[in-house]
Amino acid sequence: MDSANRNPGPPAPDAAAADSTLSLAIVGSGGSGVMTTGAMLLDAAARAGRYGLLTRSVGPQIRGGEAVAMVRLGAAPLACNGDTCDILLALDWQNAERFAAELALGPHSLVIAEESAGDMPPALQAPGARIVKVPLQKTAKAIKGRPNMVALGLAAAMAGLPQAAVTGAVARVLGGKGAATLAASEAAVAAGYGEASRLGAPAATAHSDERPRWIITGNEAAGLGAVRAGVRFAAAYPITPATEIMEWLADALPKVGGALVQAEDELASINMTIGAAYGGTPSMTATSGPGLALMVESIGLAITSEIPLLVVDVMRSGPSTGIPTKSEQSDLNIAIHGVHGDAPHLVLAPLSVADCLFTTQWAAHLAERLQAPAIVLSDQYLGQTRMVIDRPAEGGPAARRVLASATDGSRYARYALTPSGVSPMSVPGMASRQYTADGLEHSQHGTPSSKAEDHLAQLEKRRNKLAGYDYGDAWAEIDGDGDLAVVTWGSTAGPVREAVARARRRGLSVRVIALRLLSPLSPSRLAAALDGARGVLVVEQNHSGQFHRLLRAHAALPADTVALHRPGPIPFRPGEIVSALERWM
Amino acid sequence: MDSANRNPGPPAPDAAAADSTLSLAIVGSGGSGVMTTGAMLLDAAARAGRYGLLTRSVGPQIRGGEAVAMVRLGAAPLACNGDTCDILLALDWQNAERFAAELALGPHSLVIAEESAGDMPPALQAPGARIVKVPLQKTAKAIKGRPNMVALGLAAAMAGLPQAAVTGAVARVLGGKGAATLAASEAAVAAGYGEASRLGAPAATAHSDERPRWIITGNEAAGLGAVRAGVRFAAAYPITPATEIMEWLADALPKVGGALVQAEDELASINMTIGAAYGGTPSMTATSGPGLALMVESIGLAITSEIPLLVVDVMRSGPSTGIPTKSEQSDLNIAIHGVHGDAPHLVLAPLSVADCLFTTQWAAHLAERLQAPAIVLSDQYLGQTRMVIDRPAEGGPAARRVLASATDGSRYARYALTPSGVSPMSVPGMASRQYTADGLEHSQHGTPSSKAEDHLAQLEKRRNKLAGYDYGDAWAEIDGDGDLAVVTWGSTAGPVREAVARARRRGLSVRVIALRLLSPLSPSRLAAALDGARGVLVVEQNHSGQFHRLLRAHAALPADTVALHRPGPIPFRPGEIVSALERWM
Amino acid sequence: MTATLTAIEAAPLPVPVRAPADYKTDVKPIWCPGCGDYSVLMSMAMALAELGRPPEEIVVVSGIGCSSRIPAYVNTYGFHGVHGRALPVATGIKLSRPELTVIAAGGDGDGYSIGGNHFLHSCRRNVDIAYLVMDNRVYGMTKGQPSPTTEPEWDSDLAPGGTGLRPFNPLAIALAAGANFIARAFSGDPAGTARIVAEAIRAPGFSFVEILSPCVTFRPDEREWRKLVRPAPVTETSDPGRAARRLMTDDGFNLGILYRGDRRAYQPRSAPVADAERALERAFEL
Amino acid sequence: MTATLTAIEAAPLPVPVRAPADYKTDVKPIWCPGCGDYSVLMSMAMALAELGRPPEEIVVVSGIGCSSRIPAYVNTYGFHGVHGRALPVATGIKLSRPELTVIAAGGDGDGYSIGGNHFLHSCRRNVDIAYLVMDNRVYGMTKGQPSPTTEPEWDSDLAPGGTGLRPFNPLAIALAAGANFIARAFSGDPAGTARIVAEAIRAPGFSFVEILSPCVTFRPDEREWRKLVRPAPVTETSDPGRAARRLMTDDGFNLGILYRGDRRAYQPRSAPVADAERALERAFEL
Ligand SMILES: Cc1ncc(C[n+]2csc(CCOP(=O)(O)OP(=O)(O)O)c2C)c(N)n1
Ligand SMILES: Cc1ncc(C[n+]2csc(CCOP(=O)(O)OP(=O)(O)O)c2C)c(N)n1
Ligand code: SF4
Ligand code: SF4
Ligand SMILES: [Mg+2]
Ligand SMILES: [Mg+2]
Repeated sequence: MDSANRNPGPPAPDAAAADSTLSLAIVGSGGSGVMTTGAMLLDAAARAGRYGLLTRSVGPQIRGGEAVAMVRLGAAPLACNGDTCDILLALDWQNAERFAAELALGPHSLVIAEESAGDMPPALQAPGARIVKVPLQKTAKAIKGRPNMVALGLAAAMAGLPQAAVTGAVARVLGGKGAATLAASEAAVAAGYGEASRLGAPAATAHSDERPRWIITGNEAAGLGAVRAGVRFAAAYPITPATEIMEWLADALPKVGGALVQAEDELASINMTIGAAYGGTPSMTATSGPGLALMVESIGLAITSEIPLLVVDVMRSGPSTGIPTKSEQSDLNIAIHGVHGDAPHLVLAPLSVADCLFTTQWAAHLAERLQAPAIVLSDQYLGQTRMVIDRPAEGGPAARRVLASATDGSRYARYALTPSGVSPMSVPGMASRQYTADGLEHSQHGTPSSKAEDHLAQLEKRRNKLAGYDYGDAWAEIDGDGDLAVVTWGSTAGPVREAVARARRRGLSVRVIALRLLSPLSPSRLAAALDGARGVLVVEQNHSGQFHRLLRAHAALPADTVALHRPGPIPFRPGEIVSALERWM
Repeated sequence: MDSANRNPGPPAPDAAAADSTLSLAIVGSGGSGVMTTGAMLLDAAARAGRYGLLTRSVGPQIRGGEAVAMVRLGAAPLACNGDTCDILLALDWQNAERFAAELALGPHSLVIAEESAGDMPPALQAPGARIVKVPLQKTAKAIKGRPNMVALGLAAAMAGLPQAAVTGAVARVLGGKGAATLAASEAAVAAGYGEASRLGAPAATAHSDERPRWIITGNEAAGLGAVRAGVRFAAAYPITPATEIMEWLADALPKVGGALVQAEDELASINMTIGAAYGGTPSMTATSGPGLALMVESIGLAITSEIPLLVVDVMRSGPSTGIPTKSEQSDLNIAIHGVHGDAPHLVLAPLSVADCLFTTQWAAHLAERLQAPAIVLSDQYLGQTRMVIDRPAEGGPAARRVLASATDGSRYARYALTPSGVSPMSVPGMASRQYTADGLEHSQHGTPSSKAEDHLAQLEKRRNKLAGYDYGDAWAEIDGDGDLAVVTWGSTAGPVREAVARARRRGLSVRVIALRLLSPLSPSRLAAALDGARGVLVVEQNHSGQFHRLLRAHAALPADTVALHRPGPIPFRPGEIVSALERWM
Repeated sequence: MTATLTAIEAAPLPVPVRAPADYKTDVKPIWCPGCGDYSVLMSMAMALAELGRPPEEIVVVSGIGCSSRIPAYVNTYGFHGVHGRALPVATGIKLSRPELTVIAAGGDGDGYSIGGNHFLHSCRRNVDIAYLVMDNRVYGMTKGQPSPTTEPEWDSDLAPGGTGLRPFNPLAIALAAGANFIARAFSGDPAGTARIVAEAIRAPGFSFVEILSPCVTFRPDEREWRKLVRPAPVTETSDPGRAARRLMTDDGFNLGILYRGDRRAYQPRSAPVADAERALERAFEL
Repeated sequence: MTATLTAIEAAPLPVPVRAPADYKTDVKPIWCPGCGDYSVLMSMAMALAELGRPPEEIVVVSGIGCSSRIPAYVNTYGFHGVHGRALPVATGIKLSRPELTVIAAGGDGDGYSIGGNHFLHSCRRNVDIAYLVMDNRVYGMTKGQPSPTTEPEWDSDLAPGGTGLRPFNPLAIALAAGANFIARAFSGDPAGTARIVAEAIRAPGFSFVEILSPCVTFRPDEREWRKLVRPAPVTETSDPGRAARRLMTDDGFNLGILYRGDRRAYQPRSAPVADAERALERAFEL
């Protein structure tokens, strides 16, 4: 197996630890500083040797509307949000009912609310949840601090974080704002710890775990993966929730000798990417559903003219403009089948925030290796969730192209029929290797051809180079060998892993098959992975069960196969998947 | 069953007659008049009470290159080209070897070549074929006529057509050119008959069959179907092989009070179509693969905002620019799955040249009835083949929208959740029924919503209105009830029908299930149609077996299922399908 | 053209006098407090009230962006399409329903970047549509990336240190492409904007109004625009050569109607023929 | 930017003198006998021979159309993309490989209709590319539909009786959009065209050459062009205001270099930093 195609094997979450997590949400209206508070809390947790994640949700307003920061903390790496909210901290209640479904308060929840904020909106109330009121405003005013910093202290204390970790986090974020600001903030945090002690906060525990950690979003990780692979050109057209990838690259690429250019639209961004890739530079673009739809014609051009190319699609709820700020796994169909004609190409999906790095890097590698476009299906959840992860291993797959060798006097056959289907490629500058890249069907030399035998030969070549390649064990992450299998892909792998850990503790023998490589699908590898499974649960976040249909089309599934799929905007929770597994308990 | 959804039931070809057809090809270089000759021959045959079809093939040159007109004639309606060429008539041999694969000469073929044209190109030669030379040029020169008109007479005579039928055809085409031209042509035709008698032409037979006939191409039939349904607006961007639909409509629409506008690109043409449809006018566009790829984003908009819409995709060999002048059924994937998000819509395919009329008309009806875009997958073969057909029945399904009733004072809910999923629609001009059509997810009133319950409700509505509708028996043409089933779609139904007729004569018990409605697929109807079939042959003209995968994804196929699929550019021949059926003989 | 709709084209009623409020819905805009688009909305309502057509005979079409949210806030028929395609949708509506008043509206990103081709060809085609662009020289909705009209040195995450590109001159391009009415307005002057918008709707053919409309969130510097704008020092012209010269050297802050041409609006010929369907079908007979 | 390619950027060799034939392949064009594009091909080869760069350091990029077939006939690197997208492909090549000579070429349908937005934005972006449009005022490849430059009364199957639309003025639009070099040539004058093409390639930034190139098959009337063209009666200008006025009133048959600006070509800043990857990764540490 080519080492590039070795599974990086991110740690499955510690099953025991998954139960000892804390889900904490902070809600408030525009300007109340909810997001900063959440980010600092996560930072503090990482400093205290914890793992955690931060997701955010806002109202429809462009700026200044209500917001909620949801933080989940634990002793082991986390894969997803929890089933319910343990602690809800409300700076105010303005429009907070909008978040009812996302917050999912339960009977065990503790609600801590600013005393002057009035009553909790009925839509949020959960039977059994305990509500306490705290004077965040008054406390803050007394010490000339900000209420959200008091809330930060309160939250950190409730999470059992040592105050020093919070001080470190605050210093990192506010360090540039001067000593006075810093001091006021620290005083507010301390006041928050004071409030918490009155509520009976647990004792602080700093974990001894000293493994180096990163805090990163999936969008940043995708950008980094591309740069690690060697991507040096990007063309961008802004779109939520993919913009951050391009913004990260706009800063990063010039530093590594590359460049990013903003295009007039997605038709231009994909074709600029194709141009740069044709020129020999590993290249990419990033977009979301509507942009991908505009790119499919030109992706077909890259397929036919065999130009390597990376497209990251950060999926959001569709169809059409849909819900731009919310996650969904509903672009699988278009990613695999959205190109006209018989158009084989690569489709991959990262299995976690951390895996956005490896999968994007591997996709860039495969694209160059196989001279084909690779679409990476990330999503809003992976892309915008901020996650504490173990520092990733260095290195990884590189984008390296099979180049045409120096001229031997014979006419250069750009689309030569080789055993692997990959034909050595020339790039401008190479003497005597000129050719015309073409989206018309062509002979081996690249000249247009409408002959049946050329069409068939080139179709077979383009299929076989992908289908015949050895993708190693990176095509999927397979965990366990139970007689039930949960088959999933992309970001849903997170809640699946946690659900399976719980189900195993309830005695179920379950394996997880989480596909990273979605096209080409290998029926034989799938069959091997499914071997001996008497029941299969297929899980994905879309309405029509796109992945389930794809599996049916390519693999034999046991009669006892259940498809669990539902659309966004709410992320999958492990509990939903555990419920679906109960039929086998 | 709504009468609109009743199968129009075009006659299956007479099995006996299919064996008594004559395939005749005329080849010549640019300017030799090959195409006119073919068209007149077909016209003459229709006048003589025959059926027939004309397909054409040309070299890569834009104008003036080599060309071949392939005419097949028979006593019953024809469904496709024959397996081999019975008579090849060569005006000259320039580059004629290019057509070797398409012509498929066999041991029984008769080649009639202009004597001054030199030797037949080796690539064309078929062992056993008889070659005779005729002095077309000399004969024509002697009477100041054109060699192709001599060839016309020769061909018509060899086909056993009465000379009067040829005279009628010539008069129709050349009528406007003056008496002298006409007389010269008739003399040349007569000379051709003279040549033929020396070659032993059969006796002329005018069939007594007086059923009124049309000569029409699939592209014309599609245009007419749209107009019959009530389509009154079209936006067009030229593309081979769909341009003729729009050219036909450019003439027709103003006459029926409508209009066609040429757009700057396909992004504009689809959005103009959407705009006109939103305004209350049944509207359409036509395109081919590359154009469809550019339209998918906006088709998603029509799906989400529930705007009825007709898109005719006349498929050509893909991917990318591919082979623009050649047929293939490889846009099924993009037509069904090419829209991002969960995006249910209608996909249909005409089953013959004649059926381009009904299927397009029905598609326009369904689009309006169900407030969703309908994509019709015609192809170059159907679109550009000129066919003699029985005059179609009058009437047929009409495009009629469920309109919002007059105001009752309540707030208008454009996307109301009705039992059928279809919500009465208002159009500009209706007082107090204003709303904003939106591609954002929305509440029942059309205001943007990111709520999980609104998203789910609208996704279900949009799926259910299509999945729950009663498509009557028009969803497929089912013929016979043998214990083997050939399942096919679109233009491949032609060769399948003929192949099955032959196989039946060889004792095989075969049914044909030719799908007209490809999305939504009804698993229960499919299951009923397949009930009792012990073996299934799935036939389609593409490389990756797109329809076969689709069937697998939605239906249970018997273990003994064989997928027969191959790409263009050569049309399927019945013999290929008979061979595939032989495993069951 | 809309056979199904004849029922609703009833006898004309006496025109009631309408107020701006009659043209607004009660949907709460998602815009930031202080966004220039609030004033544009007000100006639109004022202009529509001045013209006095029933709201149901008006359609407002947009693409995607903060500004493109406007149809939901106007009590006419509305169409909120996909990014960049407002103009072809508006064109389809107007060509098939010529009796309606059709207005397209949106942002500088929507209209000049992704929608640039339709802008060009709508100017050329000259269908009777008014096109209002709320230009804030930024992509507001996606949180602050440069648009074609952004100044070259404006710093942002997507173009650190600025794009270095010369801003797009929408008025000069509209003129070169054939727009029949070209004006510039400023959201900070709602009455003036309303006057220009009303005039744009009245003018036959394709009328283009560039409305400077600050994005207070991502371009707080645009609050200064109120000091920079001025009525154009020259009078309206209908001479394309003169207008071209002016617009090529214009600094972007001259307000008013800057060009008014005399091209006839485009409407495709429709020439209904009695029994046309039969005649069309007869052509297929032998 | 192309780490993999350093090997081929070897030491410079003495430049051999090259002839036009060195820039042509022996692929037989699919064009109709008499098509104007044959002469354009010849002019391109002449211009490239005059400039004398090795063919492998040149890329010719096109879209789809008769004219867009040209890359296959030129012995440089070639890219025959999809309809309308030649310019972004050329932009991607040039920005990532600034040392190459990049030429985009195609037809009026490809460049002004479906490709109109890229035309606009390429003029504005001003990347160092020469763009040659073989304008025959028709869609040749798809057999005779009107293009944006087609005369309003030209009759065709898709627009019976003519479109009724004012033709697109590509030069005026290029100027308004910011092209740095604007010229018109005529395929019937291959030497003059070669001179202009060479000059366009030499000129920094985005150089636009409109080449009148008759379609003898679908526009046989265009054979008359040879009587209508003339050298522009005025001299080259670098004043955009003056150029705008001229181009707005130009009849479409003035040949020569009509505008030459002084904008610097756009090339994105690339500022390699030592050990940059490590520094980027460090930002994710606590
Ligand atoms: C095809 C597509 N590409 C990108 C986007 C993302 N997007 C939404 S709005 C917008 C730009 C909005 O800018 P502008 O039109 O100036 O409006 P503003 O928000 O400034 O009013 C973009 C790029 C999209 N929705 N669809
Ligand atoms: C997306 C797409 N739409 C339409 C076409 C069909 N098409 C091919 S060439 C062409 C127009 C060519 O006109 P022009 O660019 O003027 O080139 P010419 O043939 O006149 O040289 C069109 C519309 C296509 N190939 N792709
Ligand atoms: S982001 Fe800017 S344009 Fe958008 S609503 Fe806020 S102020 Fe207005
Ligand atoms: S159709 Fe016209 S443009 Fe095309 S090759 Fe022939 S003459 Fe040239
Ligand atoms: Mg803007
Ligand atoms: Mg042209």
